[in-house]
Amino acid sequence: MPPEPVLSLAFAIVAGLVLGGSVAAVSCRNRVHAGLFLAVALVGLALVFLRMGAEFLGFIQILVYVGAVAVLIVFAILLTRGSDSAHERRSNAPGIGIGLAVLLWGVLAWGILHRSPGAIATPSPPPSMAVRDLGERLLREELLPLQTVGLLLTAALIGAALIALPEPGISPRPSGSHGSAGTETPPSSPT
Amino acid sequence: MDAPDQIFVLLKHAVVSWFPTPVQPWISAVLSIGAILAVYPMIFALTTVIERKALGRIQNRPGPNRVGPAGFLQFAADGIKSLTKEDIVPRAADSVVHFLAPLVVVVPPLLALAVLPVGRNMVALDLPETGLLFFLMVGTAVELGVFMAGWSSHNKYSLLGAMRAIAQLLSYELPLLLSTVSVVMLTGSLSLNAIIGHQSEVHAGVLLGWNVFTPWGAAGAVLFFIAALAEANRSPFDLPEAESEIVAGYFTEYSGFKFALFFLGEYLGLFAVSGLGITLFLGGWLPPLTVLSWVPSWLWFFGKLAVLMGIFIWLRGTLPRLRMDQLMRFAWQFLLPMSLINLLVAALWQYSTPWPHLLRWLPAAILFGIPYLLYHRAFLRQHPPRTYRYAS
Amino acid sequence: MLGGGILHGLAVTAKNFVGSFTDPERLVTLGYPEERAPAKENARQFPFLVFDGADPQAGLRCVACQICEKECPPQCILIVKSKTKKPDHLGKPQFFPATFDIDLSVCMSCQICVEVCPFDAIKMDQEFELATNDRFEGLLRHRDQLARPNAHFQKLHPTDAAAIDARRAEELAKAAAAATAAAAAPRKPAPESPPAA
Amino acid sequence: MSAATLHLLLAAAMFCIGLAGALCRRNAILVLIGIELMLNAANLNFLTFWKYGPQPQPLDGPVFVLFSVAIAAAEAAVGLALIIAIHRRYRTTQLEEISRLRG
Amino acid sequence: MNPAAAPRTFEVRPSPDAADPVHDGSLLEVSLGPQHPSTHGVFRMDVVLDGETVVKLKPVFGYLHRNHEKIAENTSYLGSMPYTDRLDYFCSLTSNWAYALTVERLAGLQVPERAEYLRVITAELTRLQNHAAVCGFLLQDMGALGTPLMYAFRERERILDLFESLTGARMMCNYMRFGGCRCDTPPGWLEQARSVVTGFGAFLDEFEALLSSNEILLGRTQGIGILPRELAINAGISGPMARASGVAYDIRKVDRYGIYDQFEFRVPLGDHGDVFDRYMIRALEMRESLRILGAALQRIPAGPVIDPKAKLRGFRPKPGESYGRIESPKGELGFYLISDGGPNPWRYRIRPPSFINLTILEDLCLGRSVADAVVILGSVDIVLGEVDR
Repeated sequence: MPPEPVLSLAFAIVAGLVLGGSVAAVSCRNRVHAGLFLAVALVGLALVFLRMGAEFLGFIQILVYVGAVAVLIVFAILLTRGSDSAHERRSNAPGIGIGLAVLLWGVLAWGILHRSPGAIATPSPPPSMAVRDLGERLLREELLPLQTVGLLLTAALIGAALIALPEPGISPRPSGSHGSAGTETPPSSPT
Repeated sequence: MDAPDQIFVLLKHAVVSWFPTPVQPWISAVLSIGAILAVYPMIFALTTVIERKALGRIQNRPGPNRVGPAGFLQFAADGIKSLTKEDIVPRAADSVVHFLAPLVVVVPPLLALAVLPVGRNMVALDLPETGLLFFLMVGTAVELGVFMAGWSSHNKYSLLGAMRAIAQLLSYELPLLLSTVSVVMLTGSLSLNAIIGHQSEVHAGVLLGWNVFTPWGAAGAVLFFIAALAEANRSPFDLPEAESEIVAGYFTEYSGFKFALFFLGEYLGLFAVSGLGITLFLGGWLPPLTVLSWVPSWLWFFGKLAVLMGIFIWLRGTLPRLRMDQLMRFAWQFLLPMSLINLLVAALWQYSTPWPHLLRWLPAAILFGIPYLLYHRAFLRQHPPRTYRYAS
Repeated sequence: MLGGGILHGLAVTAKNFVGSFTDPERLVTLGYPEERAPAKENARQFPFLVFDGADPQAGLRCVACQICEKECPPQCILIVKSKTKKPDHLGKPQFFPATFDIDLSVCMSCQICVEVCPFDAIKMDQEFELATNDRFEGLLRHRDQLARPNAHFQKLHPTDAAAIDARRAEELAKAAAAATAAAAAPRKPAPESPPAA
Repeated sequence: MSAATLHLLLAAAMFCIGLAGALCRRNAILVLIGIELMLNAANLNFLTFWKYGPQPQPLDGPVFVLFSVAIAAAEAAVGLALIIAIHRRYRTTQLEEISRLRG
Repeated sequence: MNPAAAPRTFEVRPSPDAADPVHDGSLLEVSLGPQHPSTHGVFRMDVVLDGETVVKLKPVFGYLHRNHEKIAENTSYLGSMPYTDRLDYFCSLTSNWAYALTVERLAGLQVPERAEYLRVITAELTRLQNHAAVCGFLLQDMGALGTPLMYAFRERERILDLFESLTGARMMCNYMRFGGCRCDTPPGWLEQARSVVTGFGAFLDEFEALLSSNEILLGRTQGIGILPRELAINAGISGPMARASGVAYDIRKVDRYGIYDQFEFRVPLGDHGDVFDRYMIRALEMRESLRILGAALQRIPAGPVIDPKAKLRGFRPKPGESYGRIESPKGELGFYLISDGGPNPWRYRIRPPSFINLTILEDLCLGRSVADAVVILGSVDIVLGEVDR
């Protein structure tokens, strides 16, 4: 791969996608639009990953975040629709939150701009990420964390199903308590 | 011998070599994309006609037979009709989302089709590391489009349809993914070409090693295609668009060309997921027997696709629809455990390589047979055979 | 076994799929405008008026008795009796309809007008392709449009028509016999011919 | 400015947008959206350091991201389940209206 | 700008009653119909849904109200006959029969034996085609894409062909007359009918092979829309619906009108009263109808088809009242007539089985999903012509 220019057009586009999507996601008054913009931001982030050569992670990012998390979020918005007016009321003091965030970004940016050249001086050969290596790594060195994550996901699956189950009433909802073999579940399973 | 097999590859090379070197990758990409954009919608058009004719024959009627020879130009009439129809956007609809939804539904299946190898050396986008993952990732994006369509229409039927669709797609994604995992486990690669290559070893002199000829492959294929039917909203899992209940589901409020796009997207999704099933379990473009290898590889792929479509049409003409809770129960209580068992069977198959062949099938038979019997008993308990008495 | 019912169903549809190519008993559909089901003699669509001979005016059997107008359940018939009389097939002077309108958009093809007509003057046609762009005039049939020759009736309902024709011929013969008898006894006034029943 | 700096700035911006959303919004689901953005910013940071940083271990970043994605999925599932359960009881998803813990 | 041309805006009005769950958005109120693919005509169900579960259901009908009863009181006795065709337009011959039976009781007319046989034959053929079509529609509502319906219609076409050659019309037969039938069979009709009846048995076998053991169908219909026996009796449910709930009530057996006492047939009864039982009861009744038809086509005597005393015109029954009822394919179809000696009935009243069977729709659907509601409605077997009159 030829060395890429620092600020390419492609990067500008995907960064714009990420930032625009994020800003819209947190500022949209319409909650469903906010959820959809979150999906846009996450797709943008996946594109950033792809540009960095992390193909596998980029696809996982879309698979999990767009395919599952964003869909779940809009689904939850649908299920909880109409409880309040279609548009959410504004916070009393949005300024505080925004100010805090801007301040934080200023600090972070200052830190990055002043510290990073020293820290990241060595332009090493771009690392490659073979999926096979990743798998080897996960199943040999990181086996315990992997199992833990599997357990966590299983627990989350069952827990989510139990929490979301209605109190004994008329409407039977599908329970998801049958996928109980966590170790075989790949960590990317969208639940 | 290779000429008919490689005709499209050679043709593409010939065309590309006309151009100067710097633009050659671009020309190659354009040609591949153009081929996908031309071939699959064409198959879609033919499929709609054949499906309607076949359904007609199943129902003892001739089906469309007016436009063109034996009605085969019906798709053109339908296309013109949908293009010239008024595009109605409900006033209460969220017009931007309403406009984008059909695009979000159509584009992902097209992307997914790009990574499918349709013949020897014939794949538009070869991802040696992550081909399968790309496919699955692209498939999930459809959910968002469906949601957008259902929500933006501001129609209760659309909303119900979208909620059904999302619940269904999310639940069936899991068995779909898990049944592909067994193939990945045994192939050791996410590359679709490698998966096909892995199936090309010859058994008993004539039979090729399609995954479907192994216990885990057969079960995986069945599970995969059941989940695929659900992912593609095909009967008997067509609840999101159940016309007898919620009119047309999430695309109730679409008309004209946008409606046609939904239709197209649905069929492209069906092709894509069937193509994946062919690649994973049915040997991709490989022939079943070595003596048949003179038939061009791409013919095998599209032939298999046609056979699968025929089966899907047949199922559609026969089966009533499930109910929502049954659909979910089927996914979580049958498909998911079975696909987990299938993973186990695949692992056993892998580690029992030195055993004699029949003995290798034994654990699979036991592991699938016992749950099957249990399900059978549970079903009989729920639905015991009924007898009817007569008034005296 | 679980799944067996579905396989049974698949077998049935497969049988029907093949059967629709091989077994004409299964593929019952007709390609309508080109192919038509054979007309059934009893079939009825909308009424028409029968006339004898060549002239629809002179031969019209209707005597404007207005029974059908009265009996018609949806009241779709309008008859205006003529001021003058014209001879019927027996030569007897009868009124005739100056106006005889049937609004086919109201008519419900019940055939009661045919049943109650004592003169066999109104019968059911089998034409059904009456679609028109004109909602009001288009389906309002006037006397001259309604008049059809007896041959038409004979073609549509041969059994019925043969019986009626025979009866009418008999009446005619009886009337002719009465006329010759009357001619033989010129002094006496001509006897009334029996009413056509 | 290097590519690493750019990516880090992007991640920082994303994080701060998420933070602002989580702080300002009053709807539970929208707060969750903000949190998701913050998590993703962290993922981007991991990958940036993996790609452009010194590499003691070749796959540290991706492994971290993988685990983080898995945990984020679990978090989203549980969080949304909680929100739906709360909504079922209180008929609202506005955070300040959910003021009691006992139903 | 012209104010009329200004775009109308739709705004969400504040709810009139904040406590009403429909307005606070947790429940969804859907109006299924009157233009909905599976409400079997212009019928509407106002459904309140929690998710997909029906928590309230209000049947709304009257879209096809034609003022039939009042029109009949202003029309001659004969003139109402074609209108009875349009009550239950799937089964015009049984409606004819019920009306003719009532008028015959009013006027004391005798029906010749051949006419009685013809009535039994046409009524049982009607039952066959109605039950076949209903089973087909039920499965259509379940999403079987019309395949069973098309098979049912294939057979129904053959029966309708018989009707056409006998009565002149396929659906609006207008065949019965007071004191008999309008006309005798055309030559060859009885043989044709025999062959149709023979073929129908094969169709039934095929139909049951296609569906009766289908796991999806069992799952969709068993235990759904259970109508308890007591409710069926209390609500006045009749026909296959009542029999599926175990109520042994078949007017052919109870009243023995016509010549049904000369035929041997059984009345199938269900024990569960769910959708599957209603479907199976209809399937079994078709088999019993085939038995009746076989016997009737064998034994039909020669003779006149109408009472010679019956007058077509100037029909004025003596003052009095009468109630006639028959077992129509949908249930107990009754006509109540009061004559004041005039040419028109003074009072004319119908007891429509579809309408009365429909009254318990909400009881059957509550707590089930929309999909079930549609299937339950299909299993009730309504024809809106009869419901709305």
